[in-house]
Amino acid sequence: MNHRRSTEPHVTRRFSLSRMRRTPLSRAMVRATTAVGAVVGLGSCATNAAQDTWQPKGPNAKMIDDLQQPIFAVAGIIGIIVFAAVSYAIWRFKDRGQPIPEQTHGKPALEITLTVIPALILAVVGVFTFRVIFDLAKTDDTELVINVTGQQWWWEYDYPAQNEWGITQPIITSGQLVMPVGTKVLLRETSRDVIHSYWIPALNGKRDAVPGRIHTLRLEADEPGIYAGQCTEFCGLSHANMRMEAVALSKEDFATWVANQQAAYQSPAEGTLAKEGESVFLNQCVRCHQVDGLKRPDGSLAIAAPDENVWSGAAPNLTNLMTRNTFAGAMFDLLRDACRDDVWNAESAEFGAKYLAGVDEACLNVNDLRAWLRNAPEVKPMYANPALLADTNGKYRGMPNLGLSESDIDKLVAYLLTLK
Amino acid sequence: MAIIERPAPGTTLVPALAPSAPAITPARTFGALRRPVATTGWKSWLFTVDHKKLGLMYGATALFFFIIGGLEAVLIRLQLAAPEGKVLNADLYNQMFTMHATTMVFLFVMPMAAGFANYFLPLQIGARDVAFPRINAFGFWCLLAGGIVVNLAWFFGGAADGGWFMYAPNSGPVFSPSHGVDFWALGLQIAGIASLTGAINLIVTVLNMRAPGMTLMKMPIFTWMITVVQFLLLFAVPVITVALFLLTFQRSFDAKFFDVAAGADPLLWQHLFWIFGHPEVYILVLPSFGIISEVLPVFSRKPLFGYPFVVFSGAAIGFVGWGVWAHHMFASGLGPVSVAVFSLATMAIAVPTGVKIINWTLTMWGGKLVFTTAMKFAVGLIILFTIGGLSGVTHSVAPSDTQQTDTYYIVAHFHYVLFGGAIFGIFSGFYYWWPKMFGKMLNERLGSWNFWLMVIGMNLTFGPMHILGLQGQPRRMYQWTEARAGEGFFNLGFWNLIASIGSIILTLGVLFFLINIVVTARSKVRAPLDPWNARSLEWMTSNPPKEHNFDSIPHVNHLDEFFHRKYEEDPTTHTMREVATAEQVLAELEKNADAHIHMPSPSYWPIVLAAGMPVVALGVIYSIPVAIVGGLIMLYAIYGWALEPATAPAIDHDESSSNGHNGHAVGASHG
Amino acid sequence: MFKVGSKLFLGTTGFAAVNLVAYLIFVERLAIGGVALSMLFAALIGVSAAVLMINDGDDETQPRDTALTRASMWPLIAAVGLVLLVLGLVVSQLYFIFGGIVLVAALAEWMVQAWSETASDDPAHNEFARRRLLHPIEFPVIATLGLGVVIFSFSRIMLAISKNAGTVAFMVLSALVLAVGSMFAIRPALKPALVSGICVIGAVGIVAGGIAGTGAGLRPQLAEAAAEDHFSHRECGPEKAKYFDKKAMKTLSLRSNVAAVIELRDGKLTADVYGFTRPQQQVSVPRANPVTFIFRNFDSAERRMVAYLGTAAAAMPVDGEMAGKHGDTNETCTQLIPQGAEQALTITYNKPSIAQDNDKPFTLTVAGLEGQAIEVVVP
Amino acid sequence: MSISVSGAPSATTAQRAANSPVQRVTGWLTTIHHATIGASLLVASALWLLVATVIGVVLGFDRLDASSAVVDAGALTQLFSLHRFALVFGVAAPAMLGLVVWSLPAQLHAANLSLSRLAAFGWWSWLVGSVTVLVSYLGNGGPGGGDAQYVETYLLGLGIVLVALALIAVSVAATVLTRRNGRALSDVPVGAFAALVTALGVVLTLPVALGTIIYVWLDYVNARVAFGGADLIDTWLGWVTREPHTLLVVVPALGVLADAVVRTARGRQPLRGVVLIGVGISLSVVASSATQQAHVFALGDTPTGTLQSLVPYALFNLVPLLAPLVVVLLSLLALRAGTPGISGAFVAAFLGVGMIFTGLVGSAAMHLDALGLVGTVFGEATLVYVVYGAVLAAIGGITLHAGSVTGRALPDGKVVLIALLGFVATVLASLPHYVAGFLDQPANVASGFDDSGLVGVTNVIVALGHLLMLVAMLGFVGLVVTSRRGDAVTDRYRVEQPA
Repeated sequence: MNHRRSTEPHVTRRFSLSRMRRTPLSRAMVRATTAVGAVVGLGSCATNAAQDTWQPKGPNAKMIDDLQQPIFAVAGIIGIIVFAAVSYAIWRFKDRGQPIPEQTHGKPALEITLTVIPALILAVVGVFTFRVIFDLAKTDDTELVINVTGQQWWWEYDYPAQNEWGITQPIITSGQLVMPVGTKVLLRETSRDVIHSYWIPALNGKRDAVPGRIHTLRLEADEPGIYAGQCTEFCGLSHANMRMEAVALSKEDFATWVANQQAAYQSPAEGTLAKEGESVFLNQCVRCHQVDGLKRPDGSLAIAAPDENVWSGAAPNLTNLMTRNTFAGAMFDLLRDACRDDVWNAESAEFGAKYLAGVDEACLNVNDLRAWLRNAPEVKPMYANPALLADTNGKYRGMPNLGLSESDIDKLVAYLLTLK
Repeated sequence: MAIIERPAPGTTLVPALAPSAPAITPARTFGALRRPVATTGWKSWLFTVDHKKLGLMYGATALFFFIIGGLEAVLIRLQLAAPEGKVLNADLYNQMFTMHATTMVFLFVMPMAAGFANYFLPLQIGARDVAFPRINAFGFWCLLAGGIVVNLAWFFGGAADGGWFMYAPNSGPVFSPSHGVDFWALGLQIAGIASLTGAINLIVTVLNMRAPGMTLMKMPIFTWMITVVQFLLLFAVPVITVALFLLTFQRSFDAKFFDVAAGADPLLWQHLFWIFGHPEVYILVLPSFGIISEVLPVFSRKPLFGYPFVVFSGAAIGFVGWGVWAHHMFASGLGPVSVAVFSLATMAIAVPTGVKIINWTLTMWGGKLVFTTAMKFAVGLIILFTIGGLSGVTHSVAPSDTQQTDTYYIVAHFHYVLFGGAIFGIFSGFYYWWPKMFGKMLNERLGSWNFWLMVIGMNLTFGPMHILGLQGQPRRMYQWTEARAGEGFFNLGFWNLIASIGSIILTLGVLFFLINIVVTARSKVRAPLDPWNARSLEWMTSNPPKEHNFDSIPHVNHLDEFFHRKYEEDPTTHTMREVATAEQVLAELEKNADAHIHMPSPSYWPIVLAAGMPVVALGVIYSIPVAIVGGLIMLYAIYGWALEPATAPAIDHDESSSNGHNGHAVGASHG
Repeated sequence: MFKVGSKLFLGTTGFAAVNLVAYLIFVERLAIGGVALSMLFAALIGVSAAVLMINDGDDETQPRDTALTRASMWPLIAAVGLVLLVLGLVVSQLYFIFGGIVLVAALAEWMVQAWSETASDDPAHNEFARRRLLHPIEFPVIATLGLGVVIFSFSRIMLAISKNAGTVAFMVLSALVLAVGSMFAIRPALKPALVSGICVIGAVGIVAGGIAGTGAGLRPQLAEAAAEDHFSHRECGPEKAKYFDKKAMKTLSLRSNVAAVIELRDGKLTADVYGFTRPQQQVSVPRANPVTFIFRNFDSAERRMVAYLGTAAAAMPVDGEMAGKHGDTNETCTQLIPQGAEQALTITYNKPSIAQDNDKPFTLTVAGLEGQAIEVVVP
Repeated sequence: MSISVSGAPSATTAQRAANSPVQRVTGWLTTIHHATIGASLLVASALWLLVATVIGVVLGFDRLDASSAVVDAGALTQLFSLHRFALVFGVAAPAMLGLVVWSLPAQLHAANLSLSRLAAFGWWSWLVGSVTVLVSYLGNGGPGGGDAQYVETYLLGLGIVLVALALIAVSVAATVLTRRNGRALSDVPVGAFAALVTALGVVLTLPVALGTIIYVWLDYVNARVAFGGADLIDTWLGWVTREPHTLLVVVPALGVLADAVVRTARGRQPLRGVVLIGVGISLSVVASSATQQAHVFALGDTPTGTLQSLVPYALFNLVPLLAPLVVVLLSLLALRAGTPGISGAFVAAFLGVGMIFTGLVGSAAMHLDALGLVGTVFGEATLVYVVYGAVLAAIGGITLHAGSVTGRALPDGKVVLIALLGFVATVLASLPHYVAGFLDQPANVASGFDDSGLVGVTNVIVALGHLLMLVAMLGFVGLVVTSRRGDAVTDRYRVEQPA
């Protein structure tokens, strides 16, 4: 379930009646009871949290996992030994009226032995750690390069032209990183404002995206599917809402996705609501949001100028928005819950097709999308408050409240649905 | 009071009642204000330079901030008990976790350790005061001023919201437009003065003012650990001060130290911060190690096992602690070589830490264990710190750390280290030393409640966080969403709820401690002179100690001198035989009491000087003229201070000087 | 009552009154002279009254003259301060401020000295009081000034000598400091005079070196760079690259945010982009974020890299102003660098590539090399 | 009563005795001893006299031929102005105040000046200030000068000089008022009384000049409209270098004469109170300063008009004349009453005061409209009279007090010779210009007048007169130096002060 702060109760009721009946707290209580019941089924990990770090789905994460499992085991064993020793001492040497013991000050031989043993254990651990550190840092066998730019509070991905993947023009997208399976993908991370951290637990550890620097992170997924992740370097107000998803597609599906991303822009048919939405978009949204190929009524290309309106100089590129499953920095799903679960839980063989189907009107999470268009800062904490713009020369940070009328929102939603 | 005139030797003395001080009238003054003379009432606290009073004030201040920080923690847990928490908004939540950490680290654990150190370090080494008593007072007031400045931001548009690590550039004025970060940076700079002056003061005290016969290797282990901490502070605080200074300049004067567009590298801040920040961890935890290294032998009736190993492992932690800061930055993109080096260094530091745990366990081994509350907390520390230490080892492995860092696993780890380690040690110290400080024993029954509720609450709060972290819940999120909570046993919802419930139990535990304080304070029962059958010098004086600590400075022959004055080993059976009671030992000391004792005099200047600093801070934030006013206050205080001799001349003590003793200082400290 | 002093003043006062009346009657009524004379009259009344009041000339009230004032350098320093202050009005504010500080400081010292000498009958105590009051200020200020001079002199030396000589000088100096410090440590009983003597010699040496260094001027490279104003901005002029610091590129910070290394080798221009194993002809960079390119010249001729930034407002060099108005071509470039040298260029592209209305992509080219270009793609 | 320092030997005494050259220099730099400060002022004024005489010679020779100019015409204006500045603020004022500072404590039997550090401050300020003025002249910054920066420097340097002199005067006044060791003001030596009068006069008038300078400077820096820029500086500030105001500066000369005559005559001063009043009359000049105007007497059309012109003229020009007149006359009376011997101090002081008187008379005459002397070299001559007279008096004063201050008296015979030489020099340097004034030789120019006949001769004589003054000064300096080298000479002036 996702963040819901709709101002319209009837909409809420229509879409998530069953969930809203229970408060989050009571729901958690129910869950707690089921969880206690599930202690028996400890082994079944399929229902663990989306960002479980112990379920590697790619070779990099597996490397880490293979390293850390024995270490956890060793640590556990040492812990048990210590507990046992302390417990024994507590039980055995409790004051039962025995005389005051001899005032011995220690046994150096024992001390040294007990110092050397942990040192040896750690030395062994160190050797393996060393190897994995350098293995993870390898970049010379990269197959696909993607530039990742962090910004408060979303991620921008751009794919440099790489003919072997059919990428002849640069592709720019946000929210969801789409990558082929079984491919060594190298992310070149940087940031436009503060430090963020890119983390898809199932695929690799995290790596900070630092402004002014380019850091690399290698991802490789074994199976098609969606892998959840989250920004893990505290980055301000909506740090909690800065999520991301890595979408692994089979190589064929990836080719399809690439082709679709590079397809020419299709303007909505004249007279439709969507066409009116396009003009609303041209009036309002295009100030910051680029839709590649979108033309103004006079035939000129509409070029967004976020650098003139947004402090960090960029806003998400909305070309083919409906091929993504999330919006607003992956804070919200574009898919309604049912459709979303359908995609997320799909078998790996079917996943590609389901993902590439994109978002249609029936599946659109219109509730959150409309709330977002109505007043973005209200549903996502941002510094879009004009009172706080003094330090940014009046430029916005995050999406401001556009003051759109309900009919404009209708039109925009209709238009956005055509972007796929 | 500066000179204590004692009756001639041979007169019997009631231990608890020091002779009441004669009225003092300063005959002349060099400064602008005459010396304060009050020996009772609030003035005697405000202007005191007595290390014991200052220690108590440190403690009281720290406890106050502990409650504040604890309430902040409870609010955080309430917010996170359920998904989409609505208790706090994002902005307030960010302030809350920033201030929780800041308060707990800088305003609770550090001052509390400083409090214990202030009170007991001179007692443990047989000194009458610290080396620089007025600087000591100044340090305390700086800490208080700093704490107030940091928290003042709550009332001036919001507290700091960048996390206690305050990473650049997120701490810049653009990303944190309120003045919270300004207050934070300036407040911590002021509080840092306390640490720095305290460090110098205690180091000099330890090096110069030990009782005759007390070699370094006969020094109580608590004093040893505090000494190591002071060296850490001495080198670490300047680093953070520089960083904070840069931050203040960045924010208040448009400097470009962390401005990426101007060519700066934001990692500079991280390096500066963690070069301070990692030794800081040991600064927080080593005093508690010292405390339980005192408590365990006392209640095991056995000396500390491998005293030299504990000392040197403490020192080793102090040294190696400087070479591991970058393990906080494994995900920052340092490059594999740096990561590998720091990974190994971090593993290396586990060895001396392990040595300590082994030695504590072996101290208990073969002993005669008495489970008072203090002992329970000490044993609790061994167990809980071991858990924290082992989880620490798991992320010394850098690749593993890249999965765990900035998740709740880390939160769990360092709370086991800092709550299970530092705070349990502090509580152990409370129960152990309360009779010494106040002459009354804390209630053991309530203490038991306190301990068990805290152990359970602590494990319920922070234990689940291991799971949360490994399930991928990042830190510093004002909300978590059900969409990624998962189902099954390891779902985030359940464990978040457990952690929140645990925090309530933990709060209850602390509440029992506060109740215990009140109950004890109202009780009329006075503590015996040596309630625990203790071993070190601080117990070789009255409860609470007299103003001048010792009637005569003891000569030290053993580690655990006090114990060895009470017990002797039967050479044939190798069993210990009591040869003297504590009262007898004390009476022996009093027989040879020093006649004239010169104690440092109270002074206005430390508090006036410290009071100028928040004014400067406010001025830097709001208006430079105000800063100038603050500067003038400080200048005035510096003058007053410089012009005032540390110890009032004998002529200031009219009563005593009239009876013919014109002040020959005996074994006293001046500073 | 009326002694000579008071008579004198009373007489003068009367005379001033006469003067005033006469002036008003005979000369003019409202001129400045009248005002001045009235003021004089009033002042003299005051002085006369004062003289009468203090009973001037009464034998018994006169104290015998015993107080001896001690020598003082503050009058001289105050005089110097006064002149500097006044000259500052004419020459520059710096002198004015400096003179003011000197004057105020000298007057303050003077006052304290005067006060302390009358504080009690005991000169030793007075001197003690003065020191307690002033040493907390004097010592830090003097030390700061002294250190400032030494540091400034040292910086002049380091700027004047060549880099290698600078390294050597630094090593020698630190070795000396170490040696002297060790000597003091080994022999703590050294005479204070010897210690201070060594320190003074060291300080004087450095200051002398600083003066010499100032006289010698900046080392040639720095002087050249300063003359061409390369400390403030970079232009595409015909400057030389001699002074360019070839090692600067090797710093971590600059290396880490390099979008691509552009290499010119055998007449071919290629981009080495981190992550790509093969050399690229196209570099994709994020919009609205400063990116750095390093240009390496392996060509035997001196070359410069030119970045075409499209029509105005599309991009701008990080440290430069936008040149020209909309539609104008916008370019920036590195300096001419010789074979084997390298140089960095930091650019922020604010508009995407598609915003180029003339279909000419952003490029990186090398001046004088036809047909070779690296395309910069801003998605 | 012998002169002795009461109390313990002061630190300054110890410093003065120090042998090491470095100690001597630092001792001098930090000195607050009246003798050292006074001597410094005297030596500096001697140096300025050197400058003044040299300029006088140059100007005199330049005026030989009115059709050609040795000195550049632009520089000539500056040179005239510098000459006046040198005479008044370089020579007369520091010499007189220096003499006072040097000898006053000895006269009062005091150990040192009161506010001695203030006096030291004044001396150093005067030194650097006068050097600043000199530099500004060299940079074409005097009145009428063209270099804006140097003009400002000139104004501000002059301001410093005025402040410095006022500070010394404050110290002097305070000394006389507070360090009489129990004596009434009427009982102090006339020299001390004259010092008080001078000091008060300086303190009262120089602030007026300082205020004017500040006004002129502000105007010069900002607009140059109200005060007319560099060209009119002299108009606004000239009064401080003109009689009768200069009388204020040289009043100590009267004191020297009065004291010297008593010692020479080895008797008492008859009508001592009248002498004191006579000296006090000089203060009337203060009024003329305050009005900052020259008061010319012209016959009016009506008696009232005539009276309106006469009264201020009499007040500002004739009354001040009384001061030297009374002192000279009473000194003659004292000589008659006592048993005079030959005395260098008396001769020099008498001649000096005479010269001053002559200058003042000339000044009074110049302000008679009927004579038409305003704007001629007559005015220059009056100043030379007064200043050289002051120099002569200073020689007398040094001779008079040398024994008590330094313990080494000067040989009387040689001083008399030098005084006579100085007298001749003074007369030569000024009297011809009185004559030339009647012949309408214009002041402050070296060309454009009829240089034939007597006028040409006067200029030559004037030049020679200045040269002679230089010789006299050098002679006296030599005398002082040799006397210091030789054995101690008993102070024959050391006599009981009149009670």
